[in-house]
Amino acid sequence: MTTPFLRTRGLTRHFGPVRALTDISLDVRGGEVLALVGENGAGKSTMMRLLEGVFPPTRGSIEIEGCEVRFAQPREAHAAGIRVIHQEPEIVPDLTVAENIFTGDLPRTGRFFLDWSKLYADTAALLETFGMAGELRPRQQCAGLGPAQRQMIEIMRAVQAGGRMIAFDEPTSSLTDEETGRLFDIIRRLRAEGVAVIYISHRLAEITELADRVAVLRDGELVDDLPAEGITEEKITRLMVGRPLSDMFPDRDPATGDVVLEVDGMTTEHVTDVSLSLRAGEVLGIGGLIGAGRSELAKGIFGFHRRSAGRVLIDGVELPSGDTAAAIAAGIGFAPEDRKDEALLLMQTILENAVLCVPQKVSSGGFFSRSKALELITGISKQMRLKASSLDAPVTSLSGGNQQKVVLTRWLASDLKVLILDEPTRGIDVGARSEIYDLIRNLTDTQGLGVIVISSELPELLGLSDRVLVMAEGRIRAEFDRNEASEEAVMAAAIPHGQSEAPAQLEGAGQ
Amino acid sequence: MTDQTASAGRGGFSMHRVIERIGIHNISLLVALVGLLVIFGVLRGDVFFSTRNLLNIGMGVAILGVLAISQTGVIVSGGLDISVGSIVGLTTVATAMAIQATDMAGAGLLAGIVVGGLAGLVNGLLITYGRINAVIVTLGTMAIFRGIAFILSNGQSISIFNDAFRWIGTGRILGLPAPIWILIAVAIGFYIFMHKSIVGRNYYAIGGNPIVARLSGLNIPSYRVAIYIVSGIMAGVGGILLAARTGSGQPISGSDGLELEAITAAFLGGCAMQGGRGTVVGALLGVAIIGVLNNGMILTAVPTFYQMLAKGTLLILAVFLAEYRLNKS
Amino acid sequence: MTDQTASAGRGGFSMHRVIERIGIHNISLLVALVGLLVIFGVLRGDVFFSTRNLLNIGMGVAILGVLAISQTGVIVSGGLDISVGSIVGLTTVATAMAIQATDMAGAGLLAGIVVGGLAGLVNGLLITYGRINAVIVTLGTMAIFRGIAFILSNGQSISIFNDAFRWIGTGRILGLPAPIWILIAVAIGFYIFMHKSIVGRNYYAIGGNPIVARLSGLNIPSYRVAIYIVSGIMAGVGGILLAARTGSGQPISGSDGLELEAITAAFLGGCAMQGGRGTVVGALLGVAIIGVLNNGMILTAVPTFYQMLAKGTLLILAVFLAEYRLNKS
Amino acid sequence: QDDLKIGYINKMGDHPWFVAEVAGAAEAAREGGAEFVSQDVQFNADLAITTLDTMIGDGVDGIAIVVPDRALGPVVAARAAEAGVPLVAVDDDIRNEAGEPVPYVGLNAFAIGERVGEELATFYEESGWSKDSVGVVSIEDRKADTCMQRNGGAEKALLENSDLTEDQIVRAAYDNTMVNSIDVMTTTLTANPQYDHWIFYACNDDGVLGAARAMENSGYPADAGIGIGIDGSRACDAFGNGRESAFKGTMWLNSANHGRDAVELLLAAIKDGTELPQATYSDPEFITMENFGDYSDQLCN
Ligand SMILES: Nc1ncnc2c1ncn2[C@@H]1O[C@H](COP(=O)(O)OP(=O)(O)OP(=O)(O)O)[C@@H](O)[C@H]1O
Ligand SMILES: Nc1ncnc2c1ncn2[C@@H]1O[C@H](COP(=O)(O)OP(=O)(O)OP(=O)(O)O)[C@@H](O)[C@H]1O
Ligand SMILES: O[C@@H]1[C@@H](O)[C@@H](O)CO[C@H]1O
Ligand SMILES: [Mg+2]
Ligand SMILES: [Mg+2]
Repeated sequence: MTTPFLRTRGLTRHFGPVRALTDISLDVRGGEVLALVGENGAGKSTMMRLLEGVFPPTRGSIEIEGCEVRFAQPREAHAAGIRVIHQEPEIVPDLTVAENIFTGDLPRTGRFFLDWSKLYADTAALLETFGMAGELRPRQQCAGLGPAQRQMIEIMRAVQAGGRMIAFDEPTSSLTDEETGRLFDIIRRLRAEGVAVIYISHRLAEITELADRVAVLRDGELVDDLPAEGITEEKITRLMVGRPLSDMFPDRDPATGDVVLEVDGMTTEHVTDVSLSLRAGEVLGIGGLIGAGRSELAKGIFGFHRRSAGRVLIDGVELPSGDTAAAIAAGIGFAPEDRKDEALLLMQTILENAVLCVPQKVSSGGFFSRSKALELITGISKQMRLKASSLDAPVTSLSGGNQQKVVLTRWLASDLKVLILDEPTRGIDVGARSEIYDLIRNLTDTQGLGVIVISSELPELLGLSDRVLVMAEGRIRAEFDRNEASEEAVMAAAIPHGQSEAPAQLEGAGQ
Repeated sequence: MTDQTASAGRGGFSMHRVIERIGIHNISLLVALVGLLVIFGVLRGDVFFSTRNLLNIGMGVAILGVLAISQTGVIVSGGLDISVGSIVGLTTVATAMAIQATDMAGAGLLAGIVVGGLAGLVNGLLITYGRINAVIVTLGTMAIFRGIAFILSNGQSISIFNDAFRWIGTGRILGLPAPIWILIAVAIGFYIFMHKSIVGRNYYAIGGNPIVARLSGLNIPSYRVAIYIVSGIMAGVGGILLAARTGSGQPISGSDGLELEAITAAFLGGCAMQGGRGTVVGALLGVAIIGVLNNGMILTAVPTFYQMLAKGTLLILAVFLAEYRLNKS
Repeated sequence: MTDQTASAGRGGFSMHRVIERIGIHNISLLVALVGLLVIFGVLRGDVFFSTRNLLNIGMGVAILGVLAISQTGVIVSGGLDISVGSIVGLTTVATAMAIQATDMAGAGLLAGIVVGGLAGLVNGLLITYGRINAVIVTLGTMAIFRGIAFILSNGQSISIFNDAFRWIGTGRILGLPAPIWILIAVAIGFYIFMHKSIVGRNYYAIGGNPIVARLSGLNIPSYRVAIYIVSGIMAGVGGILLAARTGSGQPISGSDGLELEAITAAFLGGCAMQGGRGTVVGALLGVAIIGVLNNGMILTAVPTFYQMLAKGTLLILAVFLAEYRLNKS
Repeated sequence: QDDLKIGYINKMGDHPWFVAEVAGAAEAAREGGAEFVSQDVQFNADLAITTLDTMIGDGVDGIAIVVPDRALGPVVAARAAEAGVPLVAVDDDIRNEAGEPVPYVGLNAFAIGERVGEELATFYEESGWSKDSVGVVSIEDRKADTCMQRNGGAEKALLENSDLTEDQIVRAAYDNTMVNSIDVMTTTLTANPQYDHWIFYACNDDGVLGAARAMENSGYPADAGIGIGIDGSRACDAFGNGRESAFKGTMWLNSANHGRDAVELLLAAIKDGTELPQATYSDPEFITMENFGDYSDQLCN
């Protein structure tokens, strides 16, 4: 066998007492897709940051084609042909889509000047390749783009630069199946071109579909490195978690409680004439493609967006428009999909983030009580199996999955009637995922909550929901019962009918 | 990775806890402050540590202290109030006019507080409901409030002869001058408010990430307006102190550039430009450093031009050391 | 969501294209500017639009214009340079001293540019490698540079009798005063740099999201240092203009609030506090508004104190209208 | 009492005027064998009081002060009296709580303004201009009351000694810097095209020289304007290259003398118990292009 493109020896990274990565020796070859799997906090992203020179290893070395390298800067890693697509996509809001994609590689005319026409032409071509031409314009400003669109920009940024090794850190966590499919085509093409690919995902089906080899991390250590040939999701799970998992979606009886939430003809800037109802103990799933307006629907219900028409009622009492405080007081909780920008206070500790919505429970006489807060949160975080050195640690020191658990902790601390979860398992590992599913069960079955789950992962959507609504173009297009809902049916309803026709002519299917 | 599941490090070694409580940044400021004390103590030990001189230092920063603390609140909330210097000037005029009209100290106090609060309300409404950047609004009202002060006073200073009022600037209780008591009261009040009360703590959320704050049910507009009103009232307190100390109301002298000093002290004290960070103790330490430096340079007779050099260098050095220690830990 | 698909609206209605090119914010500023022109045109039509008066306006803002444009570059990069006023003062002194020593205009120019660039280098190094907040650093060096200027000149003004040098402040080419030519040159140079060059565009990425910029391989430290050097050099140009206009180098000159005016103009021109946003055209429009307002208020004999009121109100109103239109679109 | 110490507080230590004044004071202290501390308070009333307290706490034996705001008088006088430290006000006169003037060294602002006005009237008469061709510009810093006193004196004397009338006066506000004076005067010229000739005065040389430069830049010949400054700080700039301009002269007040006089009086009072004189006025010397040569050594550095 030839020398691998990249080889690490004893790669180790500690953050103070936290041993994020220990002694990793791993090879990555050109023309191969290496899947890197592991639970939340297993050290996958840390490994990528080491490879890209974001920070140096505590110990150990990296070799490229047999030569040892030390990257002080991502720039140096790029020069060596390494590119990483980061788990949390970053964009420059005030620049155009084109400039965002080509940051660092802007095309020149002469020595100094930016070649605008080439920039736009290249971007248009790239968008075409990625099937994003309908969704993004090269000259569009990036402010206001959703996570999926940002994720695609991040992917295009790395892929267009043409590295010899490209690492994808959970690229699909906010993508729908359609976009995922297109991304896979691109990854396969890269592999055919001899590029070394590292692929990180918590969606194990993707791993079995795409990978040539699977490396498993557990608690910062490499526990296995084996060919993907014949590997199953169960086996990966066992290696990751170290134990078998029970059935993710056990059968259950559909809920029969009273209606707790009713939305009647709600129209906001982003959604049109939406009506739905949710019973106590029921899980209502909402499916649809990216940009269908699901998040916007949730934000409308929660009072983050103003309603221009329609009503939202909790237990028959109408909520004022555009008032999140009233929504919370009435018992609605909302975990947004965009953790970093919409859910977490990045400068604050885990504890402070967790108690944000329950001031009355952690205070006496208007003053904060640390002991009450600790008492309340310690229990919930244990139940959530939150991995943290201390509740006083900054929330940014957590891995992506554990950050999501903090957000859920926040809502579990509060007394809810309705919980809206927008992509609740985005970036969450199988183990934690099944914990979150159990938790949702527990909330509906024993506490009688109504839960709305927005998810782009069809198995999850179908497995969890008692009823599924499908949205497209800001409207509800279809409704399915648990037994009618199938992946095919949901997909068919989700695709906007006839892209060129005026959408107003197509009234919703099953309202 | 450790396997600890969150249980919030009760017990454990206490030195670490102490540092964590005071805050690394504050410790650096403390080190800088002690450094200055040592330097001036060595150079002018004969007078520097005399009670009288220490009180002078306290008196010298009383007004700045009040403003730096309330500015910290504004910056934590994600805003900035550049108009405070002008509000101080305006309230000295309002206070002096009220006393001239009534010869009652109470009227002066009331005028200062009310005018300050109103000025803050104007800022708050423009920023919150006009949706205009706080820097722009308060740069604008800085000029507006000063203009109003000049128009009211016709640019002249207005003398205050009321002894009860003048006492606020000069009187003593238990040996401590009244302005220092006021500073202490403001500091304790803000400390409790910002760090202990639920409402105060929410400002950290609002400044840290307004979207998260809204999705957590905080009514951001009212919070915003409130903090500018508070800032205005505190500027009013500053104006009252200034009027009482100088025995006059005057639109500019004493208030010009005060906002920059207050903002400097707040940043020195650990505030972050983008909001969500900053402490009352940090602001006080920042103010103490400025006060000790001003006093020490007079005592050691540093020539004017070198004072500028020294102040600029100190500001940079203090923050540099602070950040350096912060990064090391 | 609109149904317009990609293909970047080639053809189509061109009004939209025009607006997109100029930028909504700039259009609002243009509206504000035209509004002022109309008001002053009506009130003092006899002189306001005379060539002579328009040139007066241009001369009045030439220095401010240079500083506002380079400040825009700094703010776009995510920084702030509060020391520019002091650098202007320092470079007037350096320029005057160089001319006094050599009686050569060229020596004066060189001294101004080099000293300005060095001052900027100091800022850049402290901010980038000292990792200290730009506000703190430039507040500190504001005092330091001023101190140095005073020490060099011993606080006295230094006369400049060299006619070639004085010509820079007073001479004309094709009927247009030299300072206006210099402003035009700086504006065009910066426009090309910020909007057409690769390096200039990268500043938007660095200011808009430093994480993206770093992960995209941009060498952020060099970019940062470079923009402060440029800012220092432009302050040097400002100092040269000032020395040439007044015929002397004087340490306090220029340092009196000039930085605040430049920052105000930059914000008025659409810069965002957090960086990544701002245009040269916007800065120029901001400067033009300030210049027209100053001039118009003298022509219409607005009393001093009301001028403050008017300026503050205008600043807020201009930005309010701008944002309002921005939101509506 | 062997080692004496004198404190000197001034409102604007970075202005050339005060730089010279403090230098004069320091020299007098050295000659009198006293220690000397000075502090610039940058127009900050609060800082002035803090500085006063600090100096008293430091044990100074006498204090000279240029107050940033004349309303501070009672507070300053009371603190000095309480500490038993002799006090002299320099440049800006102040009164104590009882309304009595504090011993003063400096200029008589209004009287100096009057001398400016008289000289302006003389130049005007010699020029032979017709009354209607003349615009008078009072370049005012309304925020500084000693400045307004100077302008007031100049205005009064000019009108009394000439046929010019009040309606010919244009009031232009400036911020006490030379650049601003250039801009303000330039616009004033444009705004009043009915006048061919200009007479102007201001608080100090900066205001007047700025106006003269504005005329020059706007293409007026040197003999179309008459401006007379106060304080002499710009005399070298104006006359140094021997070229005529509208800046015809300045009332030079050697500020170093103020500082020296103040310290000498204080030392005499402390050492010998001499009573401080009520007022010590310094006489200005009128400098023009003709006699500049006699002074250039003192005025140019
Ligand atoms: N900057 C940091 N400071 C302290 N601890 C860190 C830092 N970055 C990562 N860690 C810790 O290192 C461990 C590994 O984190 P990492 O982000 O690599 O996990 P991951 O495998 O990518 O998880 P996920 O699947 O949730 O993204 C976690 O315990 C995390 O808390
Ligand atoms: N701030 C905004 N400004 C303008 N348009 C927006 C904004 N936020 C969202 N949109 C648009 O509103 C529409 C609905 O987006 P939304 O994020 O709700 O979709 P979604 O169905 O939740 O998809 P996703 O899976 O990405 O969450 C999209 O077309 C989106 O581009
Ligand atoms: O402010 C003035 C100064 O400009 C100088 O003229 C001397 O007197 C002071 O009062
Ligand atoms: Mg990760
Ligand atoms: Mg969404």
